[in-house]
This record gives sequence, C-alpha cells and structure tokens, in this order.
Amino acid sequence: MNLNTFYLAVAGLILAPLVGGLVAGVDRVVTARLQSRMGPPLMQPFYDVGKLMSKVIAPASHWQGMFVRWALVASLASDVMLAAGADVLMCFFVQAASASFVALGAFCGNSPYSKLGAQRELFQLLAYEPVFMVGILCMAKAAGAFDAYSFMAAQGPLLFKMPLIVPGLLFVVLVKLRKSPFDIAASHHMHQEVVRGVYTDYAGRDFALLEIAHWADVTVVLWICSFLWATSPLTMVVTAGLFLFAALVIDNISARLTWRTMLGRVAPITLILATANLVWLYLE
Amino acid sequence: MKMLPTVISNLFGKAATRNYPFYVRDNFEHARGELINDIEKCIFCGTCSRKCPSQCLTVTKDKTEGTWALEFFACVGCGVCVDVCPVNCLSQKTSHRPVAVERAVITMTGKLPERPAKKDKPAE
Amino acid sequence: MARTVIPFGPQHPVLPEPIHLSLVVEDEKVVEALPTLGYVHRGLEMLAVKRDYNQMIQIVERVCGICSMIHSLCYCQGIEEMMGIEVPRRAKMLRVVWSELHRLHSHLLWLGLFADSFGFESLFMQLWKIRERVMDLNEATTGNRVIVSVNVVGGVRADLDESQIRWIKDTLVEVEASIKSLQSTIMNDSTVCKRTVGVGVLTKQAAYDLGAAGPMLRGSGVAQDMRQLKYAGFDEIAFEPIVETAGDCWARSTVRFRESLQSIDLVRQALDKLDGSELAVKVKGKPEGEVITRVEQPRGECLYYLKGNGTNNLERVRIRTPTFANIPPLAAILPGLDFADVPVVVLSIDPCISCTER
Amino acid sequence: MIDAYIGLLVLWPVAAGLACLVLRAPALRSMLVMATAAVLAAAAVGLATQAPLTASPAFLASATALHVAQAASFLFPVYFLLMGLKEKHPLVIVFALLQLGLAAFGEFGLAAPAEVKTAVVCDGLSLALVLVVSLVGSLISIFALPYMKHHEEHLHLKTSRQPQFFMILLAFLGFMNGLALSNNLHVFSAFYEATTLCSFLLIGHDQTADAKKSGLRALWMNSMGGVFLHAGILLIQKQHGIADIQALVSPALWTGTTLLPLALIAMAACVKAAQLPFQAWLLGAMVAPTPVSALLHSSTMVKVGVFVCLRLAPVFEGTSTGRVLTLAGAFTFLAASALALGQSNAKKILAYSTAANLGLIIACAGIGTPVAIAAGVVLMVIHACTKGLLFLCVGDMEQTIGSRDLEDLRGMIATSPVTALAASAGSMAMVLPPLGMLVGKWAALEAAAASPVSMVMMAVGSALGVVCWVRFTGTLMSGVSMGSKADPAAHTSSLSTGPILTMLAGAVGLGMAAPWLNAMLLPAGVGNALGGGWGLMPPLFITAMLAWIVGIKVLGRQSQAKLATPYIGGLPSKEAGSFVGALGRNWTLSEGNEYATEFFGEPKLTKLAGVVAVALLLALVGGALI
Amino acid sequence: MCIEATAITPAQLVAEVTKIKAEGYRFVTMSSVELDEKNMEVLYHFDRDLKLKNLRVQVEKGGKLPSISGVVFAAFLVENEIRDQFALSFDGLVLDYQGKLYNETVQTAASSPFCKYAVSKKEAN
Amino acid sequence: MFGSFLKTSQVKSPWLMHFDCGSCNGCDIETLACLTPVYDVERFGIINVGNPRHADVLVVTGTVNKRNAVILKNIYDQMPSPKLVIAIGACGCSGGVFREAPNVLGGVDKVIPVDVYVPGCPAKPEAIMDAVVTGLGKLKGILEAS
Ligand code: SF4
Ligand code: SF4
Ligand code: SF4
Ligand code: SF4
Ligand code: SF4
Ligand code: SF4
Ligand code: SF4
Ligand code: SF4
Repeated sequence: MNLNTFYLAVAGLILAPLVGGLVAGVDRVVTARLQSRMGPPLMQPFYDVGKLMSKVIAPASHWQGMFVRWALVASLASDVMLAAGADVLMCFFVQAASASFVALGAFCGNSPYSKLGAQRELFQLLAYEPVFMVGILCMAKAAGAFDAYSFMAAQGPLLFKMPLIVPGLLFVVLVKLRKSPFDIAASHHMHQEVVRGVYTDYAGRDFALLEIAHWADVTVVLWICSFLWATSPLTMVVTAGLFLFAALVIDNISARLTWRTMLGRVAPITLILATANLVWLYLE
Repeated sequence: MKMLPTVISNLFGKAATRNYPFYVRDNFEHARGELINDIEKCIFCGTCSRKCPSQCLTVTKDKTEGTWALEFFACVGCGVCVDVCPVNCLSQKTSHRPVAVERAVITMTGKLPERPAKKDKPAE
Repeated sequence: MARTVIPFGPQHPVLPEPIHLSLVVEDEKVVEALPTLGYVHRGLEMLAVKRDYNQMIQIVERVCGICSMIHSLCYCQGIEEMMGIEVPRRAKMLRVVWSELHRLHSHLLWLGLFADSFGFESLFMQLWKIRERVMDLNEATTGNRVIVSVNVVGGVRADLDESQIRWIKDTLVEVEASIKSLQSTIMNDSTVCKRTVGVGVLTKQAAYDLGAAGPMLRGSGVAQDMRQLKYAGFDEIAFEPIVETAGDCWARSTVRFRESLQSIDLVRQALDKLDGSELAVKVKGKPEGEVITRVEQPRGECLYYLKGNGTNNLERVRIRTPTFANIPPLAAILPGLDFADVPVVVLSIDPCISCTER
Repeated sequence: MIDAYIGLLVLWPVAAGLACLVLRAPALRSMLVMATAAVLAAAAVGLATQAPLTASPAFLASATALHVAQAASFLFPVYFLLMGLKEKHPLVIVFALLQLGLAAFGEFGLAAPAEVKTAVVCDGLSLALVLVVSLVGSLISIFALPYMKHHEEHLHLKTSRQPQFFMILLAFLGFMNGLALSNNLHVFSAFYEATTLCSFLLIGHDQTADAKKSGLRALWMNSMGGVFLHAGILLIQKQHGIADIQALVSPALWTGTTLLPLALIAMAACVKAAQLPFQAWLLGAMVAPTPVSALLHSSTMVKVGVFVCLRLAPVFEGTSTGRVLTLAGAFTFLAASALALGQSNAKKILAYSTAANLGLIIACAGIGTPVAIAAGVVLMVIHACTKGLLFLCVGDMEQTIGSRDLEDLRGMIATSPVTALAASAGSMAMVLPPLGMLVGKWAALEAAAASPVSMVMMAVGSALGVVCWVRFTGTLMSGVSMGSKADPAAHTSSLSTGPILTMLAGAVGLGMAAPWLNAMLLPAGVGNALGGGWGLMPPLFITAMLAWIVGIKVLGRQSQAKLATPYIGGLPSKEAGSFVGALGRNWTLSEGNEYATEFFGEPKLTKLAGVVAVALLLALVGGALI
Repeated sequence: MCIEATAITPAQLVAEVTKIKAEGYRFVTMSSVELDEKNMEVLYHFDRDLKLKNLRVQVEKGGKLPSISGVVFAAFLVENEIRDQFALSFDGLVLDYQGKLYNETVQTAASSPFCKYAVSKKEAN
Repeated sequence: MFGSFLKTSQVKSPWLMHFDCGSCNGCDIETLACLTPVYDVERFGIINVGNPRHADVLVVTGTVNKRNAVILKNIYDQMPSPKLVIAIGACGCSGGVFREAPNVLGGVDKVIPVDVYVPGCPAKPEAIMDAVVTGLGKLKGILEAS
C-alpha cells in the first residue's frame, strides 16, 4: 500500500458518508418536488442525524449498541476499500456484513416489529445480494480483474458490455435507498405495517450512527453503479445521479410491493437478466 | 407507470406549497375564527352561555358590573352564540385563534347597561 | 410452524385512528385477528341528557369530523320529521351541495390514505393536493374547513351567492379534471393492481349477510345507497348508485373513485336547482316521539334512532354509523390474509373509528 | 520419527478405542479419550512440522498390510451383506453384493497393479485433513464424554453402551488419518470402507427405530459410493495398471484417455460428501447423539468426499468432467443453502449447510486450478472447525432445553450465554467477513472465473447462507425469551465448554490465518494469483478488531443501562413479554421465524433439486465417457 | 309519532330473527332505549330494498336477552355495545367482550350513565 | 462548534408522531393535511413517524378517555427526551364539546404535560404549524438555558 492509496482511503472514510448524506438530502428535495411540495432544506439529513445524536433514550437491548458500531465500521470500511481500489467483491461482502449486523441488532430488540423487520431485512438481503454480486462479476469479467481501480480503468464505458445488469443495479439502488416498491418498512413512509421494521427499536445515538452507516452504504452502491460509465469522474457522477433519479421516479410512480413479490419475481427476473449478460460476456 | 406524467409535471411545475408562515393567504370572508366580544355593547343577558353547545361561556353579573368569561380552549367556534346574541356584540374574526402555551380563560368585565331589561334573570 | 403474535395498534402508523387488532400470524399469514375498541369512545349519545336538542346538532356533528355535515343533516332530518317541519327547497338543495362536497373530500382523503397504505406516497400527496381545493370550497362557503355547522333544525345557516356558485362550479371543473387524470393510476396501474386486485374479497352474499355498508357493500355488487331514499334534495336529482362486482380492495377503491366524480355531478345538479326560497323555517314546539332516519355517508349507511318526549332534551339519540356495520365483515375477511395486506384491507373499509365508537 | 507420528495418528486411536471397550470404567475412559486427544494433537503437529513428506511405515507398506487391505475389501462387503440380510434391506444387500463382485473381479480378473513405492505421501491437503481429524475430532471426542453421560442418563440404560461408542468414535479418527495419508489406492479404499462402517455403527448407536433406519440409509448410500469407488479403482488398474495415488493425479497421465474412472471416484466422493441427491444419509444422521453428527459433519466422513475430490482436482482442471463437477458442486451449494433456509430444526440447518459448503469445496475441486484447490483446502479446514463448533453448541443447548428446534432455541442467550454466544460467533464465522468461511467463499468465487453459471449459483447460495446464519444468530440472541427454560447450570461442565471455546478460538484463529494458510497451500509459481486480494485480509482484520473493541466497549456501557419498555403499540402489559390485548386477554408475545415456505419448502425443493442433481451426475459420468 | 315495529317477547326473538333473515332481510342494527326506572326496550332493525322492518322487545334493565349473533354474526358488536351501556346481557354471544368493549369498567344497570335518564327525569319532576 | 450544530439540529429536525386520542377525526385530518403539498411541513424538517422511539414531538388530538389514557402515557414515556407535546383542538386542550360525556376524562394535560395548546375545532393546519414553531421556540429556550 503506497501513500497515495492511504490518502485516498482516508478521503473515502470522510467523504463517503458526507456524500451519502447529501444524496439523502437530494433524495428528499427531489421527492418533494415530484410530489409538488417545496421539501426540506438540502442539509436536512445532517440536522436529523445531529438531532438523533443528542437524544437521550434507553436502548431496547444491551447488544444493539455493539451491533450498530459494527455495522458502522463495516459500512465505512466498504467505502474505504472502494476508495483504496481494493477488491470490489470483498467490499460488497463487507457491506453485506453491515446489513447483517443491522438485522442482528434488530433481532436483539424487544418489539415484535423489530424482529419482523429483521426477518424481512434478511429476505431483502437475499433478494438483492445475488443480483448485485452478479453485476459486479460482470464488471470484473469485462475489466479483467476484481479491484476497483481496474473497473475504473476499463476501456470505454462498461455499460455497452452489460446493458442487462442495469435493471438489477437499479433494483439494488432502490432497495438500498429504502424506497418503495418494497414493503421492507425501513423507509420514512409513515404507513408501514411493521412500523419501521429493522429500525423500530433503534433510537437516539444508535439510530444516528445507523443513519451514517446507511449513507456510507448508499455511496458504495451508487459508486459501484457509476462504474458503468467510468471514463471520467464527471461521467461517474452523472451515472450515479441518473441511477438516483431513476430510483426516485420509480418510487414515486409505484405502489409498494410486498417482499414476497420482490423475492419471488423481481429478484429472479433481474438475476436472470444479469446472468444472461454474464454468460454473454463469456461467450464473446 | 401511469403516474409518470403527473410526477414529471410536478417536478417542473410550481410547487403547490403555500410557504406559510412567510406567506399568509388572506382569510375567507366568512371564516369562523376567533370569538370576540365587544364588551361595551354586551348586556350580560347570558343567552350565549345558555345556547353554547360546548358550555364554555360563563356570564355573571352583580348590580353594576357584568363578567363574560370564555374558556377558549373549549370553544368549538360554532358561532351559535354569535347567532343568538340579542345585541350582536359577539363576532368571529376570520383568523384562527393563536396557539397558547398555557391554559387560560378570557375574562371580560363591563358595566351593566343603565336600565337592564326587566326580564333578565341573573345567569348562573 | 411457530406463531407470531403481533399487537396491531392502538398506536400504529397505519392506523391513523386507534383500534387494536391482536393478530396471530404464521409465516406472515394471518390466522387470527381479534379487534379491541374503546380508544375513541366518548359516550356522546348520552350528552343528549345534558344538552338541548339544538345544541345536540353541534355534538352529533362531532361524531366525526370527516362527514360532519352529513351527521347533522341526518339528525336534523330526524327532528324535523318528528316535529313535522317541511324544510324549504333551497335549504334542501344546499344540504345536497354541502353533503356531496363532504363526500368528495372524504373520498379523496380516503383514496389518498389508501394509496399510502400500500406505500404510494406521491399518489397520496396528489390526491390531498386536489382535496385542498374542496376544503377551500367548504371554508369559503361555510366558514370552517371541516366542521361546517351549516345545519339547523328547519334548514341551513349559510347561503351561497351568485359569485360563490360560479366559483364553486369553476373550481369543480378543475378538480374533476385533476381527479380524472389519476384514474388510470388508481384503477389500472400494475403495481397498484398487484396490491388491490383479488385482495380481501368479500362476496356479494357475505357482504349482504354481514351487514356491510356503503362502498364496501356496493363494491361487492349490491346496489344499495341511502340516497335512493330521496332525502334532502335528492328527490329532484338524478342519481344511480355506483356498483362494482369484484368485492376486493380494487372494487372498493373504484367505487369510491367513481363516486367522487359522481358527487361533483350531484353538486352541479343541486346548484342548478337552487331557488329563491327561505333558508330555514321557524321552529315551534319541542320534539316528541320516535323516528329513524337514514342517510348515505361516504362510508355508507348511517342510521339515527331518535326519541323525544316533549322536552328540550331528547330521550335517546342512537347513532349507527357505517364503520360500525363494516367491522364484522372486516373481521370475517382478515384471517388468511398476508400480513402485508392487512393495512390495505383494513383501510379498504375506510375505517372511521370515531364514529364507530362515538 | 515420521513413522512414529504416523503410527500414533493411525494406530493409537484404534488401540485406545479397543481399550475403551475392554476397560469399562468411566474414569478410565475419560482418561483414555483425553490422552488420545493429546496424542493425536501432538502427533499431528509433529507431522506438520515435517510436511511435506513421504514415508513408508511398515504397518502401511508391508506386504501383510496390503494383504489386510485386500482382505478388507471382502470383509467389509460381507459384513454389510450380513447386516442387510439381518435387517432385510434390499438396497444394502444389492450394493454389498456388487461390492463383493467388484472385489472378486479385482482380485481374480485383473493383473495386479504396479507396486506402490511410497506408502505415505503427506502434502498440504493430507496434512490439512490430518490436522482437522486430529484436532477437531479430538475435541469432539472430549465433548462427547459429558454429553454421552447425560445422554444415557436420559435414556435410562441399564448397561452403558458408551464403551462401544467410544471405541468406534476413536477408531474412526484413526481410520480417517490413515485415509488421509495412504498413497495406495487399495489401502485407501480399505480405510474408506472402514469409515462407512464406523458411520453406520455410530448413526445407529441409539438402536431406536429411527436410528436404525438412518444407519441403514447411510449404509446403503455409502456402499453404493463404495461400488463407484471400486469400479473407478478397477478401471484405473485396467487402464494404467497403477495404484499409486500420486502418480494418478498427474494430468499428463490422462491426456487422451477417458476420465470415466475419475468421474466414478468423484461420484463416490459426492456420496460421502452428501452432495445432492445423496444428502439424505447426512440428514438422517441427525438422529445420532450430537457428537456423532459433529464428527460426521466436521472432521470425518463428509470430509472424505471433499478430500478425494481435491486430491483428484489437478486432473480435472480444464476438462469437461471438471466443469460438470464444478456445476454439480455449485448446484449443491445453492440448493442445500435454500433447503437450509426453510428449516427450523437446528440440526437440519446444520446438515444442509454442511452439504452446501462441501458443494462449494467440490466446485473448487472441479475447477482444479492451484488457486481453486488452495481455496478448497482453506474452506475444508475452516469448515471443519466452524461446523464442529456449531454442532457442539447446538448439542449443548439441546441438552439444556430438551429441544433442537430453532424456535425453541430463541433467546438462548439468556439461558446459556456462553454456548449461545459461541454458537452466534460460529454462525457469523460461517458467513461474515473477515472470518473464515466467507473468505473461502470469496476466493472460490474469484477462482471460479471460468464458469459463469457456477459463479451465479455460488452468489445466490452465498446470499442464502448469509440469511440462514444471520437468522440463526438473531434467533439465539432474540430479545424476548419465552417459556421456562431448564436450569442453566444443570448441564455446564468444563468438558463441554472447554471444547466449545477451543473450537471457537480455532474457528476465529483459522479465519485470521486464512491468507497465510492460502499462501502456504499455493505452489511457489502461482504466487499472489488473486491480484492482491488476500493482502486485503490483514487490514480487514485490524478493522474488525477495532470494531470489536469499540463494540465491546459500548456493550459494556450499555449493559448497565435500563432497557426501554418494548414498543407494542402503546398497549399496557401486565408482565414482561406480554400485552393486554383483545378481549382483555393477556397475550404472550410469541414470535416465529419466517421460512417463506412457498419458496423454500423442503418437500417441493428437495424433489426439484434432486432431479437437477441427478441430471448433473449423469452428465458427470456421461461427460467423462465422451 | 312512533315507528312501525312488531312487539315480541324475548322468547320469540331468535325464531323471529331467523324467519326475517330467511325472508331476505339483512340486519342493520339494534337500538336500545330506557323506558322507565325498571324497564328498557331493544329495537332490532332489518332492511330489505331500503325498507326497514323493526322488532321491539321489552326487557328489564340489567336483564338478559338471547343473543342473535348466532343467526346474524353482525349483531355481535352491537350486542356487546348494549351490554356495555345498558348492562343488558346476551346469552350466547359469539364474541363476548364481557362488558369491556369500550372501557375496563363493567357497568351494572345501577352504575351505567346510559341508564340514568329516566331516573333523573323522575327526580326533576 | 459541533455542540452548537447539535443544538441547532434539535430545533431543525422535529420528527412528529400523531396519536389520535379519541378525536372526531376533524383534527386528525387537519394534522395529516399539514404533511401534504399545500402545507408541506417537511419544509421545517418535520417527518411524520409512527414510532415513539423516533419521535420528538407528540401531537395529540382528541379527548382522553380511560382506555386511551394508558396508551397515551405509554407512548409518551417511550419517546426520547427532550420531547414536546402539542395538544390539538378544543378536545385536546380541554375535552371540548365532549367534556361532559360519560367516558371522557378531559384534555391531554390530564395525563401528560402539554407544551403547546392549539385551540380550534378543528385546529387549522396553519395553527398546527404555528404550534410546532412555538414548541420549537420553547425547546430552543430550554436548550440555550442549559
Ligand atoms: S414518506 Fe413521509 S417521511 Fe418519508 S420522505 Fe415521504 S414524506 Fe418524508
Ligand atoms: S348573548 Fe351577547 S349580550 Fe348576552 S351575554 Fe352573551 S355576549 Fe353578552
Ligand atoms: S329576554 Fe333578555 S335574556 Fe332573554 S333573550 Fe331577550 S335579552 Fe336575552
Ligand atoms: S362559538 Fe360556539 S362554542 Fe364557542 S362560545 Fe360560541 S357557542 Fe360556544
Ligand atoms: S381513516 Fe380517515 S378518519 Fe380514520 S383516521 Fe384515517 S383519516 Fe382519519
Ligand atoms: S363514517 Fe363516521 S366517522 Fe367516518 S366520516 Fe362518517 S361519520 Fe365520520
Ligand atoms: S438430548 Fe435428549 S437424549 Fe440426549 S441426553 Fe438430553 S434428553 Fe437425553
Ligand atoms: S376539537 Fe373539534 S374537530 Fe378537533 S377533535 Fe375535537 S371535536 Fe373534533
């Protein structure tokens, strides 16, 4: 590891959550505009986290604090790994670990909704993980290596080689942004049958840290999506922005489908598309 | 998918939001808002207090002075009292009553009219 | 398979009003659902003892804020019947105007909440944005957005002048257009249909036997609407009940959607029939005797049983509200549902607990 | 010195087992078992210091030894036949007869193979298996001491059957070591049959109807495997006239000839490794006392299968047989993971997950590149540790509460914290980075770069595994524990927590050591074939350690905190874990996991997966013929 | 004025309701009203094609009526409500809230505020 | 600086939870209307949450009765401090027109401390927004004093 990588890693550590927070802010403003509202200030997510930080509340379980920290570390680590050009597949696994810790903390809680939410979170994990992984495998195949820098150094936009993974990645972005179309119940939507699912029992500072972890996750996912057109930093930002916007529009033009639909239909379809793309890359 | 045109036109159109409190729309002419009493005109007959469905008005009087008290936290703004007041001293503003941080009762006192009508019984 | 017991409510994000369901689910399938009420119970029927029959108008109006106008309408009609009062024609037509405006805003409100129950937030926002126009109509014409307090025994308290009538008509044209623009979303959008079609089916026979009311009944194919009784100004207005036959959540929402357009039409008809008669007649005497009156509220048939004894205070005010009637059918369709569909189905009856419990 | 180590590894356990049978005193037995554990550990470590090595200890190389092996190839089938006749089990009879027929053909119908020069070749792979058997196996044997005591107390046996039990248990370890080290196909196959026998006896140990049935199922399936193995060996003998395993695995030998014999041996390995559609015997093995399942799953029996495949792997590289094997392994990984997800029986979850992970290893073997093989070996070692740990934990918890259903294990963290935590750590080690299994999986995925479909199957399987294990942990750690649990102190003994904690340390330690293990296993030339990937692990570990420290600190702080009342819609509750609900009743907040039965229901999925798996195996044999 | 209603005795109730249901009527609701200090009456409302058919049953306060919820399920809710408000119990309720439908206090005819009108009227006179 | 950011955050991000405590729905729908495009309280950072553990402001509509008083108290207790309570409408303030009904205990302050009262029947959405702003002002005062 040279010094340059080190600087990049540190930048990833600090910037990624900030970018994620900003994405959350954009998300809320654009959502509001799509709904003909003025919406909150762009910095609103940061205020929210600041507010949560200063709240005093008893934890719902002794273990939650620990899992929250682990999740945060894992999420940040996945950012750092990307920034430092590490193996993208491992980066993905590390991020999945973060999601697992969130679910575990929810299992430890004492509200039935929290546990129900944890179960659903896991099924959601099951739905998007393979799709995402196959997407990464496609990129790796085209780039000839598994590390982030090779992805970015690929000749020309990867998109043309893997158009079929776009629906899959969009699905992942939707899930990771915690948007409808799925009733995973961790989103802001007030009408949720499992209250806030995995997040039900997290509160105060723990919840704030989870929010930061979530930002980091969103950054990673959008970042990986942006590899599809990684010819310059600008195109990467634009690609990520397009994914974000598409996700917001989908959120606003569709009803929330159940996780059974997600697992039984959306995931298989996107997975098959992505697999077809992967096989095609091999046959070429 | 069917919602797409609406959503997109929302995005590029003007937001429907009225930026209250920075922009306050004029109240409608007949809006039933805050109840006020022109206490100078009040004869403390107590009709309003008897007809009020929420029983939030208390009218008392002694020889010279009358008191008209409104428990405004219980007033439902129906305007019945306004309708029944024989001297039309009650009216409703068009604006809503401001929020409060403490419980209170609005109490107004006024002089009794020179010659109170003889049918007037003291209100409880 | 292990069972999960879920305390659904009384405080729960999908339930804007408190009701409790003790749900038992297995692998997210409901196997048992028992309701608990009483979180909104006030006992206001008994206020008749303490308030005179005129003051009761304001109280029954507050049985529920959503169709407040129709409650007081029903009550006043009962008293008028008891006392043999003939209401002037203008008042009758104005009652139609405001009651249909109430139905319109109530249906828009419900459609929005229904959309939100399956997470379609932007549709919710859109519908409530449209609804604000109707609320403005209410406020400008009566003085209050929600609890309009226009009914008195013998007629109405408020009037419409020419410019207001024109303004209402103009506004309704725009409202109608905006509602229609959402028709395909509510009735045909694939994601919406995925959540509503075939969910929570109540057969025609079951709906009839279990005493369902309103859109719940008509969504199952029974053409019954109290407006067919021709109360208020409905005797002069062309009206056909709106019926769907599927009996699922989709049918109920479609009934309400079509009814909201129908309401606009009814308002127009009533506005055109306004004549120059009095607003209210003078009332003499005290109510005595027994009556039953029925009106159609947004959520269905509402029935008042009133008993007077010749004093200022009524002896009994008994209110049977539509949601009260819709709870047994709900209890009958809940078992076997996916847990994820519980909010959708619960909302599909348009639950108004405040009137259920009074 | 080397010969002595090998002798200790193979013969001592057998001898100690026999001693157990003769000296029936429990105290003596405990001492013997612990001594065996110590001896095996020492010898295995001793051997490790010398590896890689070759040797020809007399008891494996002498003519007598070879004769014994030859005799064994008749004796085992005869015994199986007798068992089959006794129990009137046609399948057992058929396969035993087939085995006998093959043995006779090999003896009389074929020319003897060339003499095998070195009886023992101990490379990284063998050493890995020896270490697994000697360390993990020993720990399980120790754990078995208190477990079997309780077990028999519960069964109210008049005469203890523990002597037989420990005899077989210990001998099993010896046979496994022999199998790992022997370089002669015939000696190998003798040990192979010995393990079949041991597993049959152990599974049927409890003598209940269920146990017998499962034992016989294991027997017929494994003797079918035996038929494949013998057929393969005979074909090799016929084609090449050799019995030397090292000579066998040179790809050069197989250029231009059909891979059928190897495909047959791989089939045999698949049976042992409980690959779909042969998973049934391993699932049946659950009826046995937990140490048996632990042993079968982690360090013995099933490892034979993957060991064989990994042994043959170099030949598979780039062949169509290899590709099909990869597909079959990846498919088992996928299907068994899905099956595991639909289970609530904790042992079944473990069983399916074993089949799944072995599938992954076999997929690595099918790929056959040095990188893949290294990944496979790493997986094998770590899996042994982790799965052993999990079995011990489940067994321990089962003895505490009398149920092995995951739903009943909910909230075990409150009842037996040490075991539940160890189990949690173990199940996290199954799936989360930077712990062992995930690292292996990752390496496997990247090594599978040539086989897109297998990669996708691995991806899905890995997600299924994550869900399954996180849910497992979550259930154990669940906040509300329901029902009354047995006295937590009742079953704790240092002899059961000791092995558990050691195993835990092993599982975590091995996970940390995985990069170095991997480096050791790779031939010099390949170097850092994973594009620096492994270099990532140490920083990840440091991060994980940091997270660990932070987490524990917070845990320490929060563990003092008064807990919030549960959010139950604001309802009042009269006592913890319940609420006052409809009809004024006190409703207990019971919870159940979701199994999404419409996706992961066992009967349907088993049928479907079985069909695909059979097709793949046919393709395996068919592909080799072409 | 008075509403049209057939007066029947509690004993006839279930049979009568069954008959009415067979005629194609559907249950609408029940109303309960106090008559004097001792007695109250319960009205059963049924509907067919917008026409109401009413049954009138007189019963002692705090007394007992057979439940019709076995015949018409929908009646269970209103019967529970009447139990809450007038302390009138029903025999054979399919879902019995034991007088706790609306609040925790189980009312008796003497304690229920819904049963005091006739009493207070009497006092006023 | 971080400290002052945290303090600012607290008044910039009020997450509110609505509990209907026996209201006639009039006030509920007006509260809900605040979220919708025309009023859009998200401008102030307000989110409607359904979970007391995430809520900062408890918005209560309606009269308190015996059964829901327990619930109200429970969810109030489950909110993290500092927390605000806003009583909406005549009912929330005092019991309104139902004060004398047999099953009514009275206003919200019978059970939990109330920070802001919003009179009206129903309270207008504008008044509800005023209430939140007033409540936050009160909170700001408290924070600055500490
Ligand atoms: S759902 Fe509600 S909380 Fe979430 S973003 Fe939309 S308005 Fe905000
Ligand atoms: S009715 Fe009018 S005059 Fe009489 S007391 Fe009331 S306010 Fe005064
Ligand atoms: S008589 Fe006196 S009290 Fe009665 S209405 Fe007239 S002014 Fe009022
Ligand atoms: S407005 Fe209505 S409630 Fe308010 S004081 Fe007047 S009569 Fe009473
Ligand atoms: S269903 Fe209607 S009345 Fe009931 S809470 Fe929701 S909005 Fe209010
Ligand atoms: S159904 Fe009842 S509660 Fe609902 S709006 Fe109508 S009267 Fe109100
Ligand atoms: S687990 Fe069962 S058989 Fe084993 S010791 Fe306990 S009770 Fe006995
Ligand atoms: S204050 Fe008025 S509108 Fe609000 S809940 Fe009470 S009665 Fe309904």
